[in-house]
Amino acid sequence: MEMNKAIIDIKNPVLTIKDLSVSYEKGKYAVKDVSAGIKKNSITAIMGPSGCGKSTLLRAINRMHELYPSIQTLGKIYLGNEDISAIPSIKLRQNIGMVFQRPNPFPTMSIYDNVIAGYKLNGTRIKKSKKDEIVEKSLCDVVLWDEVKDSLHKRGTFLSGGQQQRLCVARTLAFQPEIILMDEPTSALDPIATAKIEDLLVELKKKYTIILVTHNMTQAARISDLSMFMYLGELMEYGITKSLFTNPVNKKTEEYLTGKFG
Amino acid sequence: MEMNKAIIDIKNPVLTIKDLSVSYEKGKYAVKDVSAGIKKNSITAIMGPSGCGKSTLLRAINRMHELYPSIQTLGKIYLGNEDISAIPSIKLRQNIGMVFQRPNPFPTMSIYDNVIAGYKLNGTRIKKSKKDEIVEKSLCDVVLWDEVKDSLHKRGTFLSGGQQQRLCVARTLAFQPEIILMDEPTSALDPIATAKIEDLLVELKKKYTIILVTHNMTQAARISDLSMFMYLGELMEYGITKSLFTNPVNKKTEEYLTGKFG
Amino acid sequence: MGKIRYNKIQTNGFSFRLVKNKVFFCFVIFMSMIAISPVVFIIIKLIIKGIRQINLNFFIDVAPNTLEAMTAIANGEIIPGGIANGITGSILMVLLASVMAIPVGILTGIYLSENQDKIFANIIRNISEILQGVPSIVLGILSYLWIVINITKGFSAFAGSVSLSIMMLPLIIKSTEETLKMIPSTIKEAALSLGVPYHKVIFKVLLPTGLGGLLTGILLAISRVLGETAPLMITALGSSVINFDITKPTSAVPLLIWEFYNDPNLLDLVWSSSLFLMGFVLMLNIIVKRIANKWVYG
Amino acid sequence: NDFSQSGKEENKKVTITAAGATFPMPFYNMVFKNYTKSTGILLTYGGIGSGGGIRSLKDKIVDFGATDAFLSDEKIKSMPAEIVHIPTCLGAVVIAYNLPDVKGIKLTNDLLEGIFMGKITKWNDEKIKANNPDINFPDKDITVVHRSDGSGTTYIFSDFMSKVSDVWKTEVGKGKSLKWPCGIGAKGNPGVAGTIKQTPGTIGYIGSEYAFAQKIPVALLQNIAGNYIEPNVESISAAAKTDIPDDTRVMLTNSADPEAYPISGFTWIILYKDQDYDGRSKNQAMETVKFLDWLISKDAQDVTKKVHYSPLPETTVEKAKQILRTVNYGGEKLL
Amino acid sequence: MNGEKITKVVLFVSSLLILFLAAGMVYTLLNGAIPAFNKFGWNFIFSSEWNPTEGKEEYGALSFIVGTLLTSILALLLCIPMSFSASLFLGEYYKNTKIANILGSMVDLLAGIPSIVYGLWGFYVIKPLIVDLGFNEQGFGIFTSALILSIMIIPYATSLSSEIIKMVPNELKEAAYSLGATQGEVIFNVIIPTARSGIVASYILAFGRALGETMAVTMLIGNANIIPKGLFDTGNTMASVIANQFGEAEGLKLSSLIAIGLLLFLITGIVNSIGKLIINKLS
Ligand SMILES: Nc1ncnc2c1ncn2[C@@H]1O[C@H](COP(=O)(O)OP(=O)(O)OP(=O)(O)O)[C@@H](O)[C@H]1O
Ligand SMILES: Nc1ncnc2c1ncn2[C@@H]1O[C@H](COP(=O)(O)OP(=O)(O)OP(=O)(O)O)[C@@H](O)[C@H]1O
Ligand SMILES: [Mg+2]
Ligand SMILES: [Mg+2]
Repeated sequence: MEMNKAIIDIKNPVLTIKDLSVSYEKGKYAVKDVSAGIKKNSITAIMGPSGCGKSTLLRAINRMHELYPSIQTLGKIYLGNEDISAIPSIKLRQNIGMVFQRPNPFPTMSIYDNVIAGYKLNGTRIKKSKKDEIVEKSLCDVVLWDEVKDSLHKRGTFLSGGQQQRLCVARTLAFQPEIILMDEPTSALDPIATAKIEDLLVELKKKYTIILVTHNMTQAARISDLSMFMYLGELMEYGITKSLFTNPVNKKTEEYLTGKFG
Repeated sequence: MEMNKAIIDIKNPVLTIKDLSVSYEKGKYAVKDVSAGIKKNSITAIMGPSGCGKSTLLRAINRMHELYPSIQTLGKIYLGNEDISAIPSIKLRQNIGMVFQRPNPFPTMSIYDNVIAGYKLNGTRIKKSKKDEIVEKSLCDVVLWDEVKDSLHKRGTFLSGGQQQRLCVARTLAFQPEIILMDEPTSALDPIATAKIEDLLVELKKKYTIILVTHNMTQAARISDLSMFMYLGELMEYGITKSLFTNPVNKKTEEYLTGKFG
Repeated sequence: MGKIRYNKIQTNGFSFRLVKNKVFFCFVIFMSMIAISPVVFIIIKLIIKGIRQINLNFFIDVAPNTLEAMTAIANGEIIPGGIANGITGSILMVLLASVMAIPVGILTGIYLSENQDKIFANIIRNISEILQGVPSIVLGILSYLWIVINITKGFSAFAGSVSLSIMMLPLIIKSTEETLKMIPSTIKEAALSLGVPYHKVIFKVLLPTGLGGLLTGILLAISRVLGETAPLMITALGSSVINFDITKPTSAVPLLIWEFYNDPNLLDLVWSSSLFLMGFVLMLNIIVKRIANKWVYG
Repeated sequence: NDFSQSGKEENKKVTITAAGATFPMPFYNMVFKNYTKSTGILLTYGGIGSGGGIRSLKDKIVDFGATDAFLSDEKIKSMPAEIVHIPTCLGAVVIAYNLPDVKGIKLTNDLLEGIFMGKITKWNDEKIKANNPDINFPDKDITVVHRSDGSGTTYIFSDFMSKVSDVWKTEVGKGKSLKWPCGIGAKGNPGVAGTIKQTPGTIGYIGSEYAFAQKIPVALLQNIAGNYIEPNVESISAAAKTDIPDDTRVMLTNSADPEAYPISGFTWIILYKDQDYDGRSKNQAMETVKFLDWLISKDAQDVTKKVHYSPLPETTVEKAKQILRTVNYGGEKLL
Repeated sequence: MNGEKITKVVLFVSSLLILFLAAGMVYTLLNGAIPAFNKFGWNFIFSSEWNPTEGKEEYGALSFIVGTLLTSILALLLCIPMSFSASLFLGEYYKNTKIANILGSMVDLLAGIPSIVYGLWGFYVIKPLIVDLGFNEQGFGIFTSALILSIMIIPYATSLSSEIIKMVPNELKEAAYSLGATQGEVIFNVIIPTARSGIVASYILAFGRALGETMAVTMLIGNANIIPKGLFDTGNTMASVIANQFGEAEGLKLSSLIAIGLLLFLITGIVNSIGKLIINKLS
């Protein structure tokens, strides 16, 4: 089945994916030959039916698959001009932050420690004043500062789901990464918390580049600049969000957007 | 909130439920004041959103709740004219068979033994020829005989899900009960197996009375004669399936049938 | 086309972190190997030292006395005799212990699984867990005070098996309860809905369904007590002849090992009987694993 | 083999259970086995120490006990019923040691005291070297090995030590188990022997057979006459060349005989005089006494030398027979 | 109906039996220990004088209590690096792989080796090693027995803590990795803090095992009834003194040994209960 794929070309991409394939089991590809560039300071949404490989693609970008020896990855990804496989993974992951589907603050750490977890984890020594500064700045960035500033030394797990998720974003921001990967960051949240995160993302893209996996089409339409549509592991269509939603080129994309499946 | 309940009156019911209430925890009723008659040789479907008390109602009929001392049951149920609480539970349960959501043949028994499990487990002595007869008849009734007649002494758990479920029905039929209770008997099965069970039910109602809990509205519409709609433990509407589906009296019923919730 | 903007603060010193990571990994591998190396060393040692003695006589002769061993050593022969009195004694006592522990253990296990939340059941469960931690030598004392002094009026196989059976009890209770808890309640309800009385459901449906699990628990308990020495020293005492009278002193393989260990003339036998005992216990463990993989429900 | 033989005997029902001293165990093991072979009567013997033998008899859980230390009058009174002592052989407690390539160490009583009190801690101590000028001692710690359980062997040894050392007598004393000033404990004579054999630098006291059987070197001890004596059948027998009381309860340590090995002694079997207790059958009592009668007969006594014990002197055998004849079953004679 | 009742009664009675058994155990031990406690009072626990010489009899358990705690604590300390590594091997580095399966089986095998075989191996292999390494002259003592004990309790500590390490959710680990942590950093900052109480519980239970271990210790500790002056000194443990002296004890000594048994029973009971309490809180 050959389909007419429509893939936009991004100039000066901050990230370039080149012929990427990922397989969990031999011979079965969860992501097949995906190539695309990611635009700086934009929100790129990845959509597609369940199991189409969205998460898999996203996780390839910060080499998360390397943790599981059985997963095979082919193709290349470039951060700027540099092949990410040439960058030490611990460095790469600080440059490409990640926020997960379910809020996952470290349960044994306080809110304060959660924010500077990145430094704590790798044993970087920084001054208390510098730490305070980072914590305040990151929490302000995610609009959580006012809510938690009096309970910085309580456990992060006592927060509400939406607050926890913002805390996780703050944790990622603390390193000032270039790119932030987000895998359905609002799917475990209620509508009000979701709206807050969406506002936050729009705010964040001024400084960061965001790649967002989402099941929620209206969310993608609302906040993303560019959208990808994946199907059975392949990238079917990639373009400016507005034109993709109003005038999809690929037939599968159209069916998906009109609710025929998914 | 008082709602207009519409409950049909059944003449000469084989089973009569009278002001039945069941609570798992003190003060919280999973089934509230349900009264209804069940028509002989018919399929009565019980529908309603998840957690509305369908299973609870069904299990009250063969006094399954008695196993758990913390469950409290109020009201009466009559089998014909007899109060079921006056019938020894062993006898009652042989008269009111039950088929469960997931096929559950006894894993240590052969197909043959599974069918006559009721006799075997009770220690009832019957002649080998009589046993053979019961096994063949029951398996024929559930249209399984041709598929398994050459492997009667293999384990029942080697069968496919649909075959296992039919085996479980056969096990119930072996006693020739009056009433068969079924709690979502097809929800764990694929469409083909489901269709076979549905055909079977239609066939069985000639001899038995069937009460069927189902989540699947089209299934209820397809095979049931009478339908109940429950909501928050209460019986909202009970009537001829056709009229209930085309012209529901209760507002909640209508909302449910049109997919507004559930 | 922007150059990668590395962060200023944290990126230096990362190679040191990588080295640290590697070093810790190597430490883990190394210590893990150390942790399991005794198994290898012990087995090799037992085989090298003990295999020579293992022949038919080893299984059908009773333990030799010092003089016989001395004569054999002086003539450069292998030590005559075997551990038949120990093997028969071990079998006798373990069987007896099983006869006492298995029914009570299984019945109590059933009680616990049927009465999950009752206070009494909780008490019993806690007692059983405490029993599991009681040192075997203390059980030996108790069996001495109960059985040796009062019942058999002398060291006896029965006294030995009582101490072993108290060791087995909590293991069997626990495995029975766990096994039965794992059986889905729909199996139980299916039987009940056929009009089967409750006690028959337990014995004819639940127990057969959980048979694999029960068997695993029992075999594991047996393999635990087979190697017990301390409580037998002060209850069964030991015997130089084959004895099947449960009111009389009786030997056991670990008791013979203790005797052989104490008598350097019989040193060769200490290795072979240890090899035998360990081989037997390990075999039981392997069987248990097999059963656990194949039979246990779920 | 044993299996088939014992099955044929009609007497197989009777089992005689005994427990006690490990000191005479090599001798007992051997003669017991012989007796089982020829009569079919099962005999089991648990080497649990003399103390254990006495307690087992007191608890009435054995047919007879065995001890290397006779019971004091007071102890006899504390038993539930009257008991008798039957001597079975003579043995020696030897001082065994493990020093590679060193044989024939000569020890005086002073040296014994120094070593076992923990005052002499090195093998190349001047005092030891002075007494053994021909021997080249290594610079090694002395590790004393003693019994960790109660034992008649300990009793004989400490009885001797108390006779020859005042310091010992006041600070340690004599008994079946002691509060040891130094050293490590091992269970039973076999345990001590095994530990010595396996551990260079050790020294300890054990029943003679345990040393000879395992070729552990033993020290020559100086007796009252000043002679350095090697423990052997003759020197042990020599220790018994003295007046033996009718009830045979006597310690033979520190014998005045110039040829005698100083740490020698009887070992006894103890049993109730009236065998009708606790529902014992007469048959059981009869077989017990019959066996003991055989044990002091020439047949059995001849075996002693094979395992480095000495047979009872003729006169002692007579006395033992006398005692055995007093054993009865509710007044009925058994022999 | 009848069968039903009988079954209920039978099940209940057998559980009651367990209760009686436990009550009987406590009663018997208490009863047997009373003469010793009557005679020596608290001194029985706080005195290290163990003098069985007739006429001068005096019994205090302190040196055995100290010996027991010393060997068990030392064993625990020696065991921790090994079993901690093995549980990381099984629960993190090689989680669910074939090689972990093999290592896991070997660890289980350790639990299957009878105590007396450990003692034998310790006597003939470890003890000479200790002598050769010059730790002490004869090789017996606290350290030698603790070393063997530590090997014996590895499986108890390892199997439980590796299960608990396995249970640390992947999403937490991935969160840490995505912040640029190395595997070692993830282990120390995420896995260990999260699994901490479970790991602690598994060591407590292993410690409880070490307290009651008898034969291997008896064969290696030197059985000197004194408070050890150092790790390479000889000593004795509660279990071992019972094994050594119970056979011939009578009167006051017997009562004292039973009292030691009672103390051992109580100490292990408390230690195990604490361990189980933590585990039960986790689930
Ligand atoms: N750890 C894994 N092991 C094996 N197969 C996996 C694994 N994770 C995902 N897959 C398979 O890979 C394919 C793509 O999965 P992926 O999680 O990337 O889909 P997705 O688009 O994120 O779906 P969803 O919207 O449900 O999150 C699916 O077929 C899935 O079953
Ligand atoms: N064993 C139980 N203990 C406590 N509460 C229970 C139990 N079983 C059911 N409930 C509660 O009783 C109510 C009715 O449950 P029931 O299982 O009868 O619903 P249902 O209609 O069968 O739902 P579903 O369609 O999901 O099967 C629910 O609120 C449920 O949470
Ligand atoms: Mg996904
Ligand atoms: Mg339900």
